[in-house]
Amino acid sequence: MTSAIAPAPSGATPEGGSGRAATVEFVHVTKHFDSGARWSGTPGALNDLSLKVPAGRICVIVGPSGCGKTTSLKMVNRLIEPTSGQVLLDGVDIESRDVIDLRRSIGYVIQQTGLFPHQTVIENVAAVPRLLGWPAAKRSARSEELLALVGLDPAAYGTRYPAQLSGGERQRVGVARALAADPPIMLMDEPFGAVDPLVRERLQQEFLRLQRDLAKTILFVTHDVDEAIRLGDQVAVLERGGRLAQVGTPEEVLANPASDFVARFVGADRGLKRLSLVRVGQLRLREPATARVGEPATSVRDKVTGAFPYVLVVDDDGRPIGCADPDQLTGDGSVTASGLVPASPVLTPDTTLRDALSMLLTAQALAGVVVDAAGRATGVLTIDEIGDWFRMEAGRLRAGPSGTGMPAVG
Amino acid sequence: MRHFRKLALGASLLALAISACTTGGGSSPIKIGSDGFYESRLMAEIYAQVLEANGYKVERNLGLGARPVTAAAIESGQIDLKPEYLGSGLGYYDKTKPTGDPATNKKELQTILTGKGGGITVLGYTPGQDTNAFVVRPDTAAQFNLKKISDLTAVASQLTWGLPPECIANPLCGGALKDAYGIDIATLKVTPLGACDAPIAEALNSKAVDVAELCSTQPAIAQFGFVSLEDDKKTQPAENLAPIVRNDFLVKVDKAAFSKLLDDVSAKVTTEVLLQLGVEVAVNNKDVDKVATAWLKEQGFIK
Amino acid sequence: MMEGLIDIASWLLHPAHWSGPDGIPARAWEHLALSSVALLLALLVAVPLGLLIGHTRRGDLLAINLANLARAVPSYAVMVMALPLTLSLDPRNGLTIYPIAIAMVLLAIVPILVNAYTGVRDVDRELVEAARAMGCTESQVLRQVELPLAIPVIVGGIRTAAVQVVATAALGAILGYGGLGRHLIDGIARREYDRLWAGVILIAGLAILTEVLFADVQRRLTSPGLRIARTGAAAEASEPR
Amino acid sequence: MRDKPLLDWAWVFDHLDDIGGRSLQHLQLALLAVAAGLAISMAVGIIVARRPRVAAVVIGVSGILYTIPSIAAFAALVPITGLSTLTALIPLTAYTQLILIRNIVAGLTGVAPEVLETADAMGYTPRARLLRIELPLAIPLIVAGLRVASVSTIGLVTVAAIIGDNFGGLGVFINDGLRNFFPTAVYVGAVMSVLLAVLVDVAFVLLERVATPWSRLPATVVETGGA
Repeated sequence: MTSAIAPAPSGATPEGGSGRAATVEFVHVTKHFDSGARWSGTPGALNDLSLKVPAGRICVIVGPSGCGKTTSLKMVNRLIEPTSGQVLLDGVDIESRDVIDLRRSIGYVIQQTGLFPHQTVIENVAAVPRLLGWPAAKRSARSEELLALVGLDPAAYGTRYPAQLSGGERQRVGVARALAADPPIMLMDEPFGAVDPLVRERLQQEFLRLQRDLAKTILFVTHDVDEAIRLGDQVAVLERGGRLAQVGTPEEVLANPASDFVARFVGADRGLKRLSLVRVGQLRLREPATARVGEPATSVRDKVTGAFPYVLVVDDDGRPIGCADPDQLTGDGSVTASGLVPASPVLTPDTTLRDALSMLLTAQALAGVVVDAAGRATGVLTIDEIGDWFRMEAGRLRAGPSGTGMPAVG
Repeated sequence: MRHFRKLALGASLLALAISACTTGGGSSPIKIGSDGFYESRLMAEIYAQVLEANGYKVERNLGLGARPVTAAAIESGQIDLKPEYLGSGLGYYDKTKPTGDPATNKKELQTILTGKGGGITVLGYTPGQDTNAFVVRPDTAAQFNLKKISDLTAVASQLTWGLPPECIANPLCGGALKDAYGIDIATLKVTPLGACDAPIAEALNSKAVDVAELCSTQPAIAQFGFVSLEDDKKTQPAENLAPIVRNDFLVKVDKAAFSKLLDDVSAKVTTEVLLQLGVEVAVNNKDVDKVATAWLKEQGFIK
Repeated sequence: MMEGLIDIASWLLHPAHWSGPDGIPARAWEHLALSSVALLLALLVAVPLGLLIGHTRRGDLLAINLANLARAVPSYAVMVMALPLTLSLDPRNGLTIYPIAIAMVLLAIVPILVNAYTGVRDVDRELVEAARAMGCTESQVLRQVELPLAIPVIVGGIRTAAVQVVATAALGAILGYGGLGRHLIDGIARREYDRLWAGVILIAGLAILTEVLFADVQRRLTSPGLRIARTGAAAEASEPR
Repeated sequence: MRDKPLLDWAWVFDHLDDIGGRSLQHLQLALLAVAAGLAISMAVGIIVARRPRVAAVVIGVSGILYTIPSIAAFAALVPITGLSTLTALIPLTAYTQLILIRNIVAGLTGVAPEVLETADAMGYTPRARLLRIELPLAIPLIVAGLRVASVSTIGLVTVAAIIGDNFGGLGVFINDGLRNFFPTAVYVGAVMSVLLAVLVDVAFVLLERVATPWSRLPATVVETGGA
């Protein structure tokens, strides 16, 4: 996949600053739509928003309906002009930029995709390059490359019309179109809001994978807290009336909600949500007592420690077969493959703690086996360790912000 | 303008519309119709007002397009009376019959109408008449020295003609020009325009056409100073006006008194009167009913 | 009834009625010439105006309501009102051509204008905003997004206008223009009902032909992407993998 | 016409009674035709709405009616239906069919399938579903059709003057004005036609507002995507 992304063509981002990513900064931005009404009464209004998004990071703007999150997004590409305040890209006020050039250097993806129904998939993806006057050959090469990047076969999908695509496919094309001119900034307004949960999760994973390679500055609007904490490097919570309630890393927002509103908004299950931010691989895992079939039972029994009072039986390649209760390893016999408790649940380093916990509870097990990509057992995760992590995190957060380089402005 | 409201009201009742075809009833009103152009309306209005002044109930159904509609209307009994031009009325039924003598025309028309719609009677005709006339502008008349229709024969192809669409098929128009004057309109530059209407007069005046068929009483002739060419071969029939009435209406009234009433009025309508009243309507834009009332009062027929 | 139909058919089939300046081909040609010129002039005025109003939404309420109310002005009255002016400008064409042409242009402007406006207005705002967001200039938004998406509606308006003009151009015969209306008006004047009805049938036939032709144009000009979207013939697409 | 004033106000004031009477007659004839047209097209529209092929044929036929020149239609009916309101009504009603049927069918078929499904699921009978769900939701399109149909009909009534003063409404002014080259009458006829059209149009707009209270909610959607 990585090899599929060509470097940004030099003409693509004429004034895009860094060329690959740019900082986005809101400085005291206020917007009201109806001068007659009080600002707080109008849905979509913004009240003195200050927010800085570092280059190459994903900032998720989250909040209830009418809190102004879409408004803030549309101010970046000047679909909406602020009543007061400034929006800076790489420190430059966007008011000073030509609006057309500005927009051509910002990708835009919306829930309804905004795909042009009268144009084929290829034509849709090539829309901005065409506006930028790229030659036809370069346009179609870029379109095909992008379709492949978002997981659509250009040969099969290129000549279709949007009406011939599924919801998920349309979203992929929408993302490909926004990426076409390799813009340093992407604005995404609930891009995965209209697809079913399974597709959404897959799209989210692919989105994160893409972002690892592309490192765009992304402003992402959603009303889904889970999506926000899953995708955001930074989460900005807006409350009704367009006021910034809190900004910080997902951990900070979940662990220390700045107000009752934020606490309510992120939900009573915010503890569980925090678990979803951490992956099994990030914890120091316990080494289990392992044994191969045929090993003498006595030597195995001695390896067992208190925290995981079982023996993990693995095959010759180190892949788990099952667990054995050391007490049942009788006398001087050897370890056999029969009579083992299945080695469930099996976790990977990528599994989130939340999923791991859920799997443990479902399996009614106190521990799960963690395997690497080849399926070899690398350790075990116990419920106790999850609790330990929580205690440790609480102490760390009390000591101060996590220092991810994202000052909470505002 | 009473009849408007009455009929407007009637228009809102579909049922009434369907029953409009029935006739009869002891004190049933007389239904008077007319063609679309002002002179026919004017005469219909004159007869209507005289009848009203003498106790008859009148229902007006004026402005019925052209003769094909009015002829069908009186034959089917949808109207009882209409003013008719003796020559054209006769020509409508038999193109060969009309002559220059009004009495002959009346007799022939009566013969035909006796067999139409259960019998229709032609009452006494006016001394005045309104014939079709071929008319040119003064400058054209001077240029080609035109005084009578036969003067046109030699220069016919140099002129643009404004003629009614039916002219070519009408023996009194295309037929007369061809047979009596040797002018074959099929070979000429012709702009088809309704005769006697204002647009044809305006077209003549603005030089869109050079020769036009107008009506001899049309005020535009005097208004624009047109030259009416003499029908030197006497092709145009006598076009005196007479009311024609359905017999099934006449049997319900005192026929002699009814006839005398209208005959007395008709006797006063000279060509002068037609011209003078025409100016009132078509030039001074007075309403037909008011012009009729004023004239009837002046003549002492109504108070 | 039957006799009448036979009369009309024999009138239509009579060879003499198919030649000369009063023949059906010549009259049909005049009819089409007038209709095409009027439609073309109406297009030149109404399409740009409708697109502009639809795109900017400026004065749309006024313009569209005015256009709709113009339907209440009879074409015949338009001719009559235009006549004094046109006669004084040009005695010849001012009588037979300009009044009917003006009436037909006005007749055609209304549906074209209303549909051009409606077509553009009804383009999904999301799409227009998406186009703006990717840096389309206003004229690019109009030309590349609004116009192609509005094409079916715009051509629908042109189609209605064309049919109305062809059916109504018969009025020209009242003020001496040719066209198939000649047969109709002459038929009434001469009490030749076969000629009258032949005229009616020819005009109606021409109008239906116009309808069919423009329906085809409409289909051809509509992007296949829109046709698929509209007919719902989209293949039941499955999520990839 | 040149030597006459464009508008002879004295004549206008002299004929206010007449203008009022003819306008009323004009309006009545137009509304009668539209009402008859609505009754017919409603019946036809409801029958064909769920049968797309039949609907296509019916709309095609009503389109053919539309192509018959109006003068001919009025003139041709005189021998059959006489000098009656019916003669004026038949062509006027026929001309409303194309637009009305098209809009009624579009309105009825345009109701969202999930709404219909919900109604069915709640136990609506087909008749109740039609009367309480489909027709109310089709009102905006039906009224849109009625607006165009009535304004066009108001324009067409003038042509009915060919069958006599009693049927042409304001068309009689236009005809007289043409015959006598009296521009005032033509302008009065045309202007009053437009005024009647405005009146009817506004009436329909108000009617639609009253009939569809749900569509009057203030539009508050500022953001997209539910934010």
